[in-house]
Amino acid sequence: MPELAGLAAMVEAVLAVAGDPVTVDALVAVAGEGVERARVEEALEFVRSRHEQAGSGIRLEHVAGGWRLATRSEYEGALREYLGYRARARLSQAALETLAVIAYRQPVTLPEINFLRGVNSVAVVRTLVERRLVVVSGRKQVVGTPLLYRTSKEFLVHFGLPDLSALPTPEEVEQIAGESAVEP
Amino acid sequence: MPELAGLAAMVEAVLAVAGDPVTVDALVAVAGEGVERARVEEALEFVRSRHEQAGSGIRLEHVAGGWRLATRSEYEGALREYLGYRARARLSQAALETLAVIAYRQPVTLPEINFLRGVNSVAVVRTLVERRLVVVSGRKQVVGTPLLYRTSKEFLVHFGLPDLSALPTPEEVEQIAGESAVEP
Amino acid sequence: MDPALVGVEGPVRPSVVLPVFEGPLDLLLHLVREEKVSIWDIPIARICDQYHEALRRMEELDLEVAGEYLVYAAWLLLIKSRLLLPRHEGEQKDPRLELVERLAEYEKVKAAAAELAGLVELRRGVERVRFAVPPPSGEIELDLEDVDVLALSRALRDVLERHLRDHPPTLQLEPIRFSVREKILELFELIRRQRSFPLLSHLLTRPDRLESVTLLLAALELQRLGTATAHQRRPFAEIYLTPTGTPLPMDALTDA
Repeated sequence: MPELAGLAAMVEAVLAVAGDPVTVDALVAVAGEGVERARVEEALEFVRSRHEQAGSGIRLEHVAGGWRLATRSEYEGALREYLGYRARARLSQAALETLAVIAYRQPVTLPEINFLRGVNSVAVVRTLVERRLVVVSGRKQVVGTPLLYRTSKEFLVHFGLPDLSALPTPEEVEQIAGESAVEP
Repeated sequence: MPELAGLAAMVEAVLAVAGDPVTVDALVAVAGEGVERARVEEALEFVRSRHEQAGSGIRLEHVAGGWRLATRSEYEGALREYLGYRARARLSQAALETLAVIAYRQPVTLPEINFLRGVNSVAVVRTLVERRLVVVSGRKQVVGTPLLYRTSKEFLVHFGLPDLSALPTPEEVEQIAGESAVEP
Repeated sequence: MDPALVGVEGPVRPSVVLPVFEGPLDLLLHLVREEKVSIWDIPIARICDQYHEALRRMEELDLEVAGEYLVYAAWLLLIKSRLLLPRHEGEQKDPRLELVERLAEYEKVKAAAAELAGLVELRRGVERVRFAVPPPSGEIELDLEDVDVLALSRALRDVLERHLRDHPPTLQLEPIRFSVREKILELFELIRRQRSFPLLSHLLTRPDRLESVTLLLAALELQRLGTATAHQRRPFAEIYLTPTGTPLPMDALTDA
């Protein structure tokens, strides 16, 4: 039954990019003219049974009046493990902002970072230190003698900079990064 | 071989959640102790061949130094229908030329791009930076210390390349350039 | 691959079709290909004339002709004139060489761009899968590998803009150095002595702008009190302040 397999593959492709549950009606509409509802339901059953076989980490589930592809619950541990692994190779927007403040204003104290960002950044600074992008470089001689932070050698290597003076100037950012309003 | 099937299912679940390409190293780390790299590669092959069978709308692909699940191009029509306006914007001729210069000469400066193309390309570079296809990778140590540009990981994903060495070689490109000169 | 064509229809003349070019090199390459010759053997005189003709047509069609096109036009003329001159002894280099080398490089860029376009074409319909698993935090995370200095500087700009929004600069008040009351008395003394006092010249020659402003307020106050009148013969001419004879009501002078 090659025709059903083709329809099943199309249904699976749509479900794979949808993320949210898709109703049978929507799938019938996408399948185009001449494809009956019963046929689409057969295709869904085809996809479902294909993923019941050994070696599939995916399953088709019926939720909230629609169908969606989801991972099998057995692999929750592995997924958590992976998300943790990925987090170590990524920077959150908060981390990027904090790194930017430290890079351009160094050496700088935590109260100064908090003042500029408007939020307490202690956890983010700790993460940046753990990831060796930021290091402590002494204390500021003011009340409370807070720690001073600056960027590390690894920071320069990662961004391909010979030294800190090579950071882009505001003019260069204006020229190349343009207005942030352009982005959706 | 139930053990391999189990590992394959786990790998598939991780890839389904990741969306972005996942390196074999990351998969080995997630698989936990006692699982060798070769075994993970076997599991990837298991997932790949399972999706080659009829009825699958997705496939395993090797892009940007990792592996990811993506939809099959056969179902473009259905996806466009379902996703509607969310389809990707196409790259202009100017963008493709600029990207070609950056891809083959990287890291390269804006003046170098302008010289090769014969026109000021600052606006095009800005678009490419906004679309995350191009990133800055330091400065050139010449007069004016201009910023250097290189292609990003997103570039490799967009063009379906495992790495930069998968680009057509300069010799291949030269041959095409020669051919097009003969037949106007 | 032909460049996209733009059709422009005139009301009387037949429609003119001119390809859209990516720059002077693109236009030159097009002209050389139309001649069906190798770029290493450019008939420079003919190409030069055709290039100028193309620019003329672009201007006629009101297409914006970028400065780069004019630079190449001048360069082509220079090469053409050099070829007409007899070569000096020992001068072996073909004046066309640099142009040819640039065209050859650009031809490679175009071929590479076509290759990339082909790769993208193969990727149509290939979309990343998005499974219904919420990310660990709602925040957008960036792949460290692709975080560059521009992203960093942009982040700083965002922080500073937000900071400025949350902490708008407070209005700076200058200490009061001149009082209107003091200036009223000063002006009254001046008009009593001079009868017709050139107010505008006086205002324009004060070293301190704040003093001029205070003086103007004082002059207006004098008229309000009926102690002085101002007149000007034509716009921008001198303004004269003359006393009316009414004495200055000292009690009306608030401590401004």
